Amino acid sequence: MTRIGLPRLLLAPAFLGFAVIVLPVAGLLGRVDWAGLPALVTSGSALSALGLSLRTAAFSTLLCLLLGGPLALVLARADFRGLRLLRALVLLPLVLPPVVGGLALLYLLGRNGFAGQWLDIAFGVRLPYTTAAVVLAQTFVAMPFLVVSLEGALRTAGQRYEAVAATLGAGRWTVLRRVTIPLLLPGIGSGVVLSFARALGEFGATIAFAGSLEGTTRTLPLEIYLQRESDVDAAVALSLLLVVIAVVVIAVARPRAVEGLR
Amino acid sequence: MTRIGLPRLLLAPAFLGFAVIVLPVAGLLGRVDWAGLPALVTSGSALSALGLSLRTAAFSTLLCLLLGGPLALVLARADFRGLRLLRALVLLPLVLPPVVGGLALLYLLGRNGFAGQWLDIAFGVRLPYTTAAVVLAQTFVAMPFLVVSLEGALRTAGQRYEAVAATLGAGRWTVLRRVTIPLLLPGIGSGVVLSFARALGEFGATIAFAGSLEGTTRTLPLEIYLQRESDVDAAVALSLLLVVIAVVVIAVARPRAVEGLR
Amino acid sequence: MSALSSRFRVTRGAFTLDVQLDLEAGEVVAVLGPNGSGKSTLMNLLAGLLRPDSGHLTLGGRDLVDAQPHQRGIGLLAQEPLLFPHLTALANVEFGPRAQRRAGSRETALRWLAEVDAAEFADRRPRQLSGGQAQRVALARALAAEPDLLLLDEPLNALDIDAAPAMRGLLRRVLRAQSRPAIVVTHDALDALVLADRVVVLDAGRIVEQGPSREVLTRPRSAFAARIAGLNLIAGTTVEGGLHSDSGVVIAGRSTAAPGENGVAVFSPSAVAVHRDNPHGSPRNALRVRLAGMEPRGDLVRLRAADGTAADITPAAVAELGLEPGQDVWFVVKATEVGVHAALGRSQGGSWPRD
Amino acid sequence: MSALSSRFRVTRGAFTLDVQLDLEAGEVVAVLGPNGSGKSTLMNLLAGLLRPDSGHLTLGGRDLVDAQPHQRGIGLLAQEPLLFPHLTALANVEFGPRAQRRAGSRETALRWLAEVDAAEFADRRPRQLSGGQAQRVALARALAAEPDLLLLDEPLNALDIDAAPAMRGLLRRVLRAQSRPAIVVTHDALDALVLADRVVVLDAGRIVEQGPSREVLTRPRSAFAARIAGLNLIAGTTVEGGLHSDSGVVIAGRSTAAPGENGVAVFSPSAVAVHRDNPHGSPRNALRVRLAGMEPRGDLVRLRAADGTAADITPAAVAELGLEPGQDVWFVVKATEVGVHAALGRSQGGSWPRD
Amino acid sequence: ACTSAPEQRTVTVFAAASLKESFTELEKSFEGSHPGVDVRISFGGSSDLAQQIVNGAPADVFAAANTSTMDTVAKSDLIDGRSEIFAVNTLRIVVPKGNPKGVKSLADLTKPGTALVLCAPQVPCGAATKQVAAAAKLTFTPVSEEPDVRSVLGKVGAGEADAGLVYVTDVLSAPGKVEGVDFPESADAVNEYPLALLKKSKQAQLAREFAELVRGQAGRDVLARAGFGPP
Ligand SMILES: Nc1ncnc2c1ncn2[C@@H]1O[C@H](COP(=O)(O)OP(=O)(O)OP(=O)(O)O)[C@@H](O)[C@H]1O
Ligand SMILES: Nc1ncnc2c1ncn2[C@@H]1O[C@H](COP(=O)(O)OP(=O)(O)OP(=O)(O)O)[C@@H](O)[C@H]1O
Ligand code: MOO
Ligand SMILES: [Mg+2]
Ligand SMILES: [Mg+2]
Repeated sequence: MTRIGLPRLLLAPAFLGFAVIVLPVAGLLGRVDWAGLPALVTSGSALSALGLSLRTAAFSTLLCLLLGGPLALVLARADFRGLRLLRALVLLPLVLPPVVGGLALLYLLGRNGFAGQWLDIAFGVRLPYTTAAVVLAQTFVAMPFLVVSLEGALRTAGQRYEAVAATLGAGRWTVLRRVTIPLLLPGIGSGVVLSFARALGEFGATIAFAGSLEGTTRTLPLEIYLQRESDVDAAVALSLLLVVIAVVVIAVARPRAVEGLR
Repeated sequence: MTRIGLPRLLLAPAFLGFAVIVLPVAGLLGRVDWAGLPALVTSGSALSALGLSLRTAAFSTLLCLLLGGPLALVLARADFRGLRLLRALVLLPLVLPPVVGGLALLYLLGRNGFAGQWLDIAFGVRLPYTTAAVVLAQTFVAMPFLVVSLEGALRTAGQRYEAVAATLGAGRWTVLRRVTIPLLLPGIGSGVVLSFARALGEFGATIAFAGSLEGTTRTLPLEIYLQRESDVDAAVALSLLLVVIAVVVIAVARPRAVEGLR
Repeated sequence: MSALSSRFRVTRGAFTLDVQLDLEAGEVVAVLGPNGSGKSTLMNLLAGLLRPDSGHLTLGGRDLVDAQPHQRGIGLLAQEPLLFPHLTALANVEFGPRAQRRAGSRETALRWLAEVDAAEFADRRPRQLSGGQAQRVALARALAAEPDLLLLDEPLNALDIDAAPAMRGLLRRVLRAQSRPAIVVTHDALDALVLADRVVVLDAGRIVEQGPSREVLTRPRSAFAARIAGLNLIAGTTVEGGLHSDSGVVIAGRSTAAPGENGVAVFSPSAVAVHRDNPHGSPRNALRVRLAGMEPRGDLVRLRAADGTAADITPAAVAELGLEPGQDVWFVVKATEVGVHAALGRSQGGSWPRD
Repeated sequence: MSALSSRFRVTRGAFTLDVQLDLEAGEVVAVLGPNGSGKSTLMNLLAGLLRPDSGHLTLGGRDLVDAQPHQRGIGLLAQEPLLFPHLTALANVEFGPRAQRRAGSRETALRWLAEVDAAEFADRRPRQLSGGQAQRVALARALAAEPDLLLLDEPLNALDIDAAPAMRGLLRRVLRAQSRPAIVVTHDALDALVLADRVVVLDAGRIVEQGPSREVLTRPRSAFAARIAGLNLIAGTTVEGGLHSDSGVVIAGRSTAAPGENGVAVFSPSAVAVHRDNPHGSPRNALRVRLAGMEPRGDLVRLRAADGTAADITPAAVAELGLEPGQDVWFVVKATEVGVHAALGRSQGGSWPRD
Repeated sequence: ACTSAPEQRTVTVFAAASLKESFTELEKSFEGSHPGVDVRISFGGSSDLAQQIVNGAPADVFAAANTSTMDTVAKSDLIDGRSEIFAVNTLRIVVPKGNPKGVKSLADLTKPGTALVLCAPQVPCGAATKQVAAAAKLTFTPVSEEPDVRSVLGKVGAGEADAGLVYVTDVLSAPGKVEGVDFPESADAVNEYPLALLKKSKQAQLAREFAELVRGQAGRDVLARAGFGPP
């Protein structure tokens, strides 16, 4: 089928929107000290922060998918009293200033925290100042992005094909695996991109909950923030590294399938 | 039609996901100094910050919708070389640390910035340190959320009904207004919620680009940040105010229609 | 004990469905009825896609009223094909067997695709299929799932003049070969006759008539059945080129059945010519009957013979021939107007409730 | 100059469509063809929903080959109803008039809803409609848009035994009343006869046959047209209770037309009984014809009269009557077997190319 | 000079976030003594503020938390005259209330099992920390190197760290949650707060008067109450 054309006039706001996003970043490029860049970018602390960022963000995106995916399904498909409230509560981390979110995690899982004490006694596990804390902080802030965008996609998709699958004798898991998820791929793609990006850029909750120790908890945003104190231009250059990495990862990882099946 | 049931076992990760989001916030509640709260929350600076936050976030969400909506349509429906690159570029503000994003805006629109000089000479307009700058900073960071979630929803929805509308003689605008947008409402709902939440919580880009002047640019997250300098507990209490407001606004504003039409 | 026992009551807006429907093992029921009479609603209730306000449902002794759709073993070919858009035609057909973890699911799927004459589309996506091709693949998908109860909602829709009879023949073979019951929704009396033991006529959410297919369609009591029927049926045993009727007459016709089977000869009342004397013309079938009744039927007159056979002729012809009840006349019908089909043996004496 | 002039070539996977189709002002063309022959593809090309690899398209003098669908003034009722799920039935029908900013769009929509006998569903959403009800609303929506060229892809699908003839009648009235051309895709020869001036038979993406409806269906040259037709047609002028044929005979039949119109009498060759002498039975129509030819046709023999009328009888009857070409015989057909329909006047002498 | 123009005049002050309490108080008193004058203070990280000023922010007065950020502004030739130090801040050991680990000296911070949180060396308080460590010939192994001093305070206040090094002013700002422990080496690392008037100012006179208030006795009193030392 041919695509139905868009009104030409829409190109104007679309272009403006694009400009709002891209022009400032383009402006940054002009400020970069290209000569000093290689040294800066390959410095031990930058590379260690970058590696840590990619690892933790990937891991927390996975967590978001494994926990947030089911949550989105329940919110979109279940039907019980109080569902509307639940749906609003899921938005909490979106509005909480990230630093406060980090404090909340600290109050819960820190050594004086209710859950933290229990974890410590029961398993000898202490979360703060560990890489696991970084992942948790990122998961906390990024999960709502996955949940909300997935829930929207689930509602748009409807349930007709799932009903067909059930009448063919497919159990709930089979329906989920072979019908719901494949049909939802574009939505999952968007959700994963959003939550990965949010996790990668996460700063406030990480600093409050996990601290900032090179190699363990100092992700690239933390490194950039620190760098900024002494050398703003170096910080800008590092951010561009972050941006390039993220865009490459996303462009490569977002499979073609996601870009629209039908 | 009955809803096709979900596998029961999914409830476990869904519940866990929900706990990750809600438990830390619940933990915060225990820390709040309820006695001091009313005075704190009704202080002039808190109220002024809250009002400013709500106004700017509402305005920038509108901007996101007006510019980002068309952008999402173009990205989802147009077909030209370089579209994949464009799609990746739109994600830039997602990964850029917000403070760096604010710097980028400052470099572009500040007094020495390329566009800033032009605006100043041509219109006598200076953006930084104005409420407009807050809106711009929020729009910059929030727009990708709208664009990405809308684009996903557009792909899931397909174009069959738009084709029908065109054969009934509906021009592109009519198709957009009477078919595309109504069918997209759940996706628009998700996108608006995400970008409103992101705008409301925006801190880094605002402080870097717009500064922190009470009544003009000091939004609630900035007020909370400052409050933290003197009293962490007061800051936490203020954040809860932010959270409550946001959840109420979203729960009220998200029309029922959005919750699934079919 | 019947294989399927069901009773549903459900209200959707201004429409209320209130139906009791039982099927015996292996019985095939055709559901007829006007648009909006509740046929698809009934199918959805049986399949578990719609929850009744009240009712019960047992299939093969299992109580299914609270069962999820996938636990019921009830397959539904819905009114729209709804092929999974992300799967090829083959994968669509394979879906049921795989979901049920049956061995050899691929071979099963290939076989069914071939049965519906769609083997060449195996690797196509649904959006690459024409309407009729998609309908055939959907039929294969429903059959391959081998449910305990098969529901077919207008299965021959959108099929062309070659495909429709072929699929009808396929369905007949499949439904007769198995001991599992099935329900077919259709707007075509021929489907009811060829495929079903029994006909249920729905109107405005209620069963207005039911009974063995041939009985309902020859002696319709509801307006709708009367309109959809318009056919004479004579039961007997098939012979070469015709049917040996239970009353001992041989009726020549175009046979679709092998000789020696239970069968029916089917022809329209409007195909019957009436003569006072045996005309000895080309028409092969001249049945001597006694006129039992005459009734106006639209702009025609329906003559009803004592054995139930009907003939529709114009009032002018009635006048010209001077016909009156009690007379012996010849009902003459060309062999080419008579279809002889195998009948499902069990349809003779069902145990369904008659109102 | 023709109202529509089009030629398309497009390849989709292994399938290639290559069709040239011209319509005169007000002409109605029926497109017949097996499943997958390219009928829907052709409709999508005309509507602008599919881009041809090459071709041209002009409608009413406007060159539309690069026009967007909404600029073409070509309306399409697709094979699936695809009612807008977020709008009521009424708003669906009103969509076209409103999109075109026509005054009184609501009244227009209400009128069309009433025409398709769906006024009572005005406020319902599509998911609250049955399959046949949705199909009727979709038909009303297509008609209310009043396009310059109307494309109907299997418009009578899913309709019940009462609704189908009613909608066919409605379409006939609408299509005849306007001077705008239309194309109807169908699997039913009756639709072609009742609705269309001309028939185009597609097979595997090519036009294998075309011509005036009655001509193609009485003297089919393609295998598919032959199978779909199977009908005798006699042209003439309608009279009370029948047709006065162009050759001067009055044929009694069940008439759907007012007297005095151009019309056709339609009956199946298998409904024709053959007699050596005038039988004077109930059948009202006895036509004296000279046998021109005899050909086997499956398990039957088709007798062809010199005037083209056909009769299908069994070989046994041929033997019994001792028939041979050149003989004068009586073709006898009951009035109830003959349908008399008004024919679209223009169909007599079209100017389309014949291959 | 007594014109009847009731016009509202505005002085814009850019001040380091750590000055929030003190400068808010000074703002009130300045506005009290200068009717019709509105003092607007933008608080933020010193380096953010410096960037903004370099990029054209309409500031009249800049009060930074370290001299290096002030240098950034000076390099851009935006300072009217010279910057002057108006306050100093020194480091103090901070421990949770009750001092559960019994920290008494800088050396106690190196004890194993003591969760220590410090400022990262890149930021002013971290640089100061480095100086005292060098002076005391100690090597710290912190569990976290925070990017700002408030994060150190936050972790200790929440009981997640057993000790940290922060400014005297920070210890005073969280009474009831943390305690301070003095140590002699703190004198080796004094953090200086410079203040400058900016060239582009449209209210140079008012700006000068505000700067005088800060540097004068009233200012010193307010700053001293917050824990700042005199220059
Ligand atoms: N959600 C609903 N709300 C109100 N009425 C409904 C709803 N769903 C179905 N109906 C009505 O219920 C009746 C039965 O619908 P159903 O689909 O069962 O008809 P059907 O017999 O299958 O008709 P068709 O031959 O057209 O497919 C129809 O009159 C329809 O309008
Ligand atoms: N995207 C595609 N890729 C490959 N083949 C396609 C594609 N779309 C359609 N076809 C094939 O093109 C042929 C024509 O399809 P079309 O839908 O036009 O058939 P149709 O004549 O409308 O049939 P029906 O009577 O079943 O509706 C079919 O054989 C179909 O399988
Ligand atoms: O400018 Mo700061 O926040 O006191 O280091
Ligand atoms: Mg139905
Ligand atoms: Mg088709």
